[in-house]
Amino acid sequence: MKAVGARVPRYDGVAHATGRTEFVDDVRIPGTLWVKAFRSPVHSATMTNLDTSRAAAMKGVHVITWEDVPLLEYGHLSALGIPADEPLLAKDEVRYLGQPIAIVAAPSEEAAMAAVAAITADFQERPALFDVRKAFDADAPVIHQEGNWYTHFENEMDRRQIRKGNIDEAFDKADLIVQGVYRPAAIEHAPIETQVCQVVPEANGRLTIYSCTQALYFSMGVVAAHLQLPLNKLKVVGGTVGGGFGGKVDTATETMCALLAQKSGKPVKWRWTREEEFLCSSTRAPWHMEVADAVTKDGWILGRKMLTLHDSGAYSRFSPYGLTKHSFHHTGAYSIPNLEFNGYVVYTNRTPTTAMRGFGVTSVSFATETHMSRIALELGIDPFELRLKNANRIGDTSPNQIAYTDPSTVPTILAIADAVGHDLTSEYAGMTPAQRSGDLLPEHLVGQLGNPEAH
Amino acid sequence: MNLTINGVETPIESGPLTSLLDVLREELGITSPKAGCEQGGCGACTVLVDGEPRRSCLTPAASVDGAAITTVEGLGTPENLSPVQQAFTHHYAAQCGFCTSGMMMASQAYIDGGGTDDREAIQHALGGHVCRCTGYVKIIDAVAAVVRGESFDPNVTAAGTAMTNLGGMA
Amino acid sequence: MAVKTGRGFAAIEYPTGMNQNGDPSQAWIKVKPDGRIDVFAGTSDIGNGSKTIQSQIVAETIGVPYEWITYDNSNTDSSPVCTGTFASRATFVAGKAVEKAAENVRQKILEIAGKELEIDPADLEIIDGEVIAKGAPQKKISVPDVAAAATWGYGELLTGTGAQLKPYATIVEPETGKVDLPPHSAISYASCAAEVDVDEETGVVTVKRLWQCYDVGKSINPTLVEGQIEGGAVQGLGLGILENCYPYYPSVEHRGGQFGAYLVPGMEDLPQIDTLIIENPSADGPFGAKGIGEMANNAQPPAIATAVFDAVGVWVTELPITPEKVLRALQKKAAGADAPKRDGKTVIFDAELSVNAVGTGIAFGTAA
Amino acid sequence: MASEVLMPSSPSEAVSLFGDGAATTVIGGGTVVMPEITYGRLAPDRVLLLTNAGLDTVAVDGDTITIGATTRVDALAELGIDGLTACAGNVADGEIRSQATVGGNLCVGQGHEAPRGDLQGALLALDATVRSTGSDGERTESLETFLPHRHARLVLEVNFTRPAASAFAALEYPHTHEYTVLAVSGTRTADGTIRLAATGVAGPGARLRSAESAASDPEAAGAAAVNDVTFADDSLASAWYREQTLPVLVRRVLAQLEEST
Repeated sequence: MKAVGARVPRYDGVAHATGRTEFVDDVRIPGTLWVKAFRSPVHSATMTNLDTSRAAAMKGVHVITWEDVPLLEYGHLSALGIPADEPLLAKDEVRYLGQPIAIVAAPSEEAAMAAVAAITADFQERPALFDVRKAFDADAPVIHQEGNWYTHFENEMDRRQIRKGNIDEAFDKADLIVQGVYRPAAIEHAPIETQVCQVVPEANGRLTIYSCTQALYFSMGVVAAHLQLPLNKLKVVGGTVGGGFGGKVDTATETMCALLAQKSGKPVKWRWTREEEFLCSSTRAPWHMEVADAVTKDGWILGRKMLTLHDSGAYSRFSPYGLTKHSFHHTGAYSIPNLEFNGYVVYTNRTPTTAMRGFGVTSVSFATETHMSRIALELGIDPFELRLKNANRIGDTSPNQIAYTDPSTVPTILAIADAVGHDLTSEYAGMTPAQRSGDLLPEHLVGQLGNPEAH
Repeated sequence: MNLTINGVETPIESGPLTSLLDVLREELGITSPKAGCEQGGCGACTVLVDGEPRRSCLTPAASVDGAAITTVEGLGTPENLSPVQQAFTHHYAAQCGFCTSGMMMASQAYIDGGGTDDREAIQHALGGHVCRCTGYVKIIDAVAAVVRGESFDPNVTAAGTAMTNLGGMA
Repeated sequence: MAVKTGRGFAAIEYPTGMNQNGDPSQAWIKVKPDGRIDVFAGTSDIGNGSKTIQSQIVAETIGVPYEWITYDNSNTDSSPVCTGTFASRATFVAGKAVEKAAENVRQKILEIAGKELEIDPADLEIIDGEVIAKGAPQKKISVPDVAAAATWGYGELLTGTGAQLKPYATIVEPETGKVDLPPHSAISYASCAAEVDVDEETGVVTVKRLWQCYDVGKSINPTLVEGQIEGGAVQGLGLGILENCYPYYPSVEHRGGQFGAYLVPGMEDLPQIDTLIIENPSADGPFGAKGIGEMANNAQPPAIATAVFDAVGVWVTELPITPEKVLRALQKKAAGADAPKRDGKTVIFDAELSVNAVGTGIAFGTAA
Repeated sequence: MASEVLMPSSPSEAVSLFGDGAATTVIGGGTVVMPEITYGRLAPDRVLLLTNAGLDTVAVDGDTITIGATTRVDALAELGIDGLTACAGNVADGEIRSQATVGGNLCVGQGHEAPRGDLQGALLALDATVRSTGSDGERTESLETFLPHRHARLVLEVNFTRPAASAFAALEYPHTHEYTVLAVSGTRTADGTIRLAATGVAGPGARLRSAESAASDPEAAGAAAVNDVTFADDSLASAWYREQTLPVLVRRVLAQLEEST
């Protein structure tokens, strides 16, 4: 029997259907302490007089604050040149509502809640910034010392740029320029399993970390960095996750639980409530995208200008990566030879945003495809045919000037046209993604052609 | 307090306001019902109380004293899957598996209550259960298959929906 | 009640594997003395089915039944590096690592089998758990017998490792975004049409139907492919008309902390979904597969937004397309205030949303 | 955890244990109170758990209907009153409806993210009376006068007369747990009197008296309705949106009542 291509039984199907799949919350370790967080009650403030002494004096309660973290700030994507900007636990500034400040472990959930309630701090609130469009204003509240947007792209540029062809010429030559604004919302990952972690201090000095992470090694690296431990001191147990969608790449609980396990010498467990998951966990970013396309009457897209503001929330996390990916795909499934893209990772006093299914591209697909529909209407051209005409083909080049080798834009469009019974003229109905020639290779697309065999 | 859990009479030591979910998971170690929200909003904790589907997170233990509770552990075993379990396996109705226990218990109640294989009726009956992975299609397929009495061996192959494979058109 | 129907269409592309690559996955495989296969990989199964897919890849590559595979991704002591389950990389990148490890195991099995059969391993193949001489099928030895021979006779461990890493594509021109290598390993493509009903009196949008076509490269497990596409479609529906952490964005007021207030799509919101797939194989993925998970919620929102326009003639470009936004747009249209601004050859939609209209520190394009 | 959990086994015992209601938390089905306890927002000292209190009787005497406080929401459908059936059917999902009680739904406080008290509108439109107990003993009053002090009282039963016609319209706003974003209930009595009420507005459910006066003209009634209530923003909808759509729902209810003539 062939295994590939077959509808084999799901490897974990019977375990799921009998309720026997062991998720992190199902791991049972006697003597485990419950963990709860003291979080910022405000969006933006200077914090003083953090006092955990009353909580720490409670029976069986252990507390950690920023002072307990060997390496307070660790850049999760330092390998990609993205520096650290977020403390594991807030030290003197809080930049979003719900930011963790102190974490407690106690013999019961009720005791942990009581311990959190006994922690106090003073918050000198500042005006908060929520609208990315105002982040650049001279009088905008300033979120980070370096400003309100990320400044560490290559060569310390403060934005991600794409430039291709001659954008001014394209806009000059255009018959029509169509401009629009697109703003998809922040959304929750909303896995049914909330963030959950158990950490057990082992007799040999290792920490066993039961984690719902989507990335065992990534999370292990993050914990090891914060705790300044070699990897052989940690064992991350997981691989079975109750839904992730990108939100469980964040290492939201593991490091703090590891510190509490070290400090208390006892197993600890932190299961976020649904409210924490909804109100404090990272979200998909809200994006602000402005698109202007230079088009011809007969439906060619000569050039695109785009401005993207990626609402990163209070810290960078994976946003610079997401914006870069976004910029690489801002032409969508089409060949647009002249480009001017400027994108900023903008800080606001929101919950930090993170990866979610389609990271960086979900937003740009919404913007540019809705925009394509508008262009088709403005020009009075069939929306399928407009797309087929501009669809990327073998040998066309991406915004980064890399040749496409096997684009399937044309066949997927044709398949849907057929499925919905949308009639196409014969010129389009028989189209393939073959290299451009003839009518499909107008002058403005000649210069962008690349060699599909190059890589 | 006492509960008859999957046919076994069991004394309960938890307090009267402890949720049935915590009684099952924390006191008794029955971990198929999941704490997905503890607000009654997701359905991952649903169990049968005297045959009726109930959000165990919303149910004070004292309010079900003496009742018969059925969890997934009471449906079948890996060696002897119940029809609902077979169908969920066969149809890949579980992806991550976290909503699955609650979803199956609600499905069992729907089927026991004489539910039909009508898609909208199934959607309505299970409408309060959140699944973030599957898009619900295969869950509905699984429930409908049980209603229709379809038999299959989930250890051999999985079901599919009406997906058209156009092959390598490019 | 005035309910109008409309259709919209969108076509998208999506890169498989991490953008710019540089994301390793590794696997190792050992064979038990009875020929059963243990796979160790670090890929978390988040419901996507990577335990299943990777087991299928190993079974197919070695040539043994799927049921012979055990798959262990349970911890970092036994499993080698996997960058993680995201970026549609669990099949495409991590699956390639297990394929490579399995190929190495297959070679080991052939080596021992060659000694047992006294045939050059190059002339042997493994079919359904048996090592068979090409062209002489009567000459064969079962994989269990090979494993036993390796263990008890030759003192060898049948094992293999595999690693997949595409080099990081460096941006060599930060001013232009030019890269030195392809920043993607494969691109998947999809198209989607949506049909919606819009209640003109309340603004409520109902997605009735979605037609979707995906190029998946190779469908290693069609049921899992369907699951990704169906699940993605419903998340795309959520993006399109329901979900918002901040219902009054950019305000942060009234963020919902429960399923009753944060609107995840429910079972009753499910439209009819028609799915088509194309298998245009990728050069780098296992058996030609591309990633399918991530892109599965990208095509619906623009198709839905366009369908809403088709139904009632208003563009809502702030997601989600809530009843309130539709109603406001309809009122604006009724007041004749919805037309885009026209300035020479420029048509400006959504001018009121632009940074030009709201902020002063940065400007966009021709409306500056 | 509560130090004292009382489980009365009869209505009279419930009345006596409730007393003046001071510092007593009442649990009917648990759907409202249990999350508050789980989340640590409520740590009641004294709990009255009504499971066995015998308050779940439904008595139909001709056109007069009396339902006990712990009658389950889904049981309302069995009364065959179209508007009430539709309203009850709009509450959450089937599992919640089979656990949540009528009394709990009437007494629930203001939701901070979404409206609560879905049934209040339908029962206001039915001109229901409430028999309750509390600091000044038992009394029977209209639901409308009961609602403002609902938190301090224990509902014993709700009484209303079967209308000649009834109707319900809600915003069909799709989501998972189905709080009623905004809904209008209406009834017509045998003598032709129209009653209208809304839930999902600011505060508890409210009669739409201006709309009732204009009921013969649905457009005017819809327009008038917004004067009878105030609106609030929450996670599900803005005050503006509710104000825009209340007239639509009033018109739809009146149209349904007209159809059932």
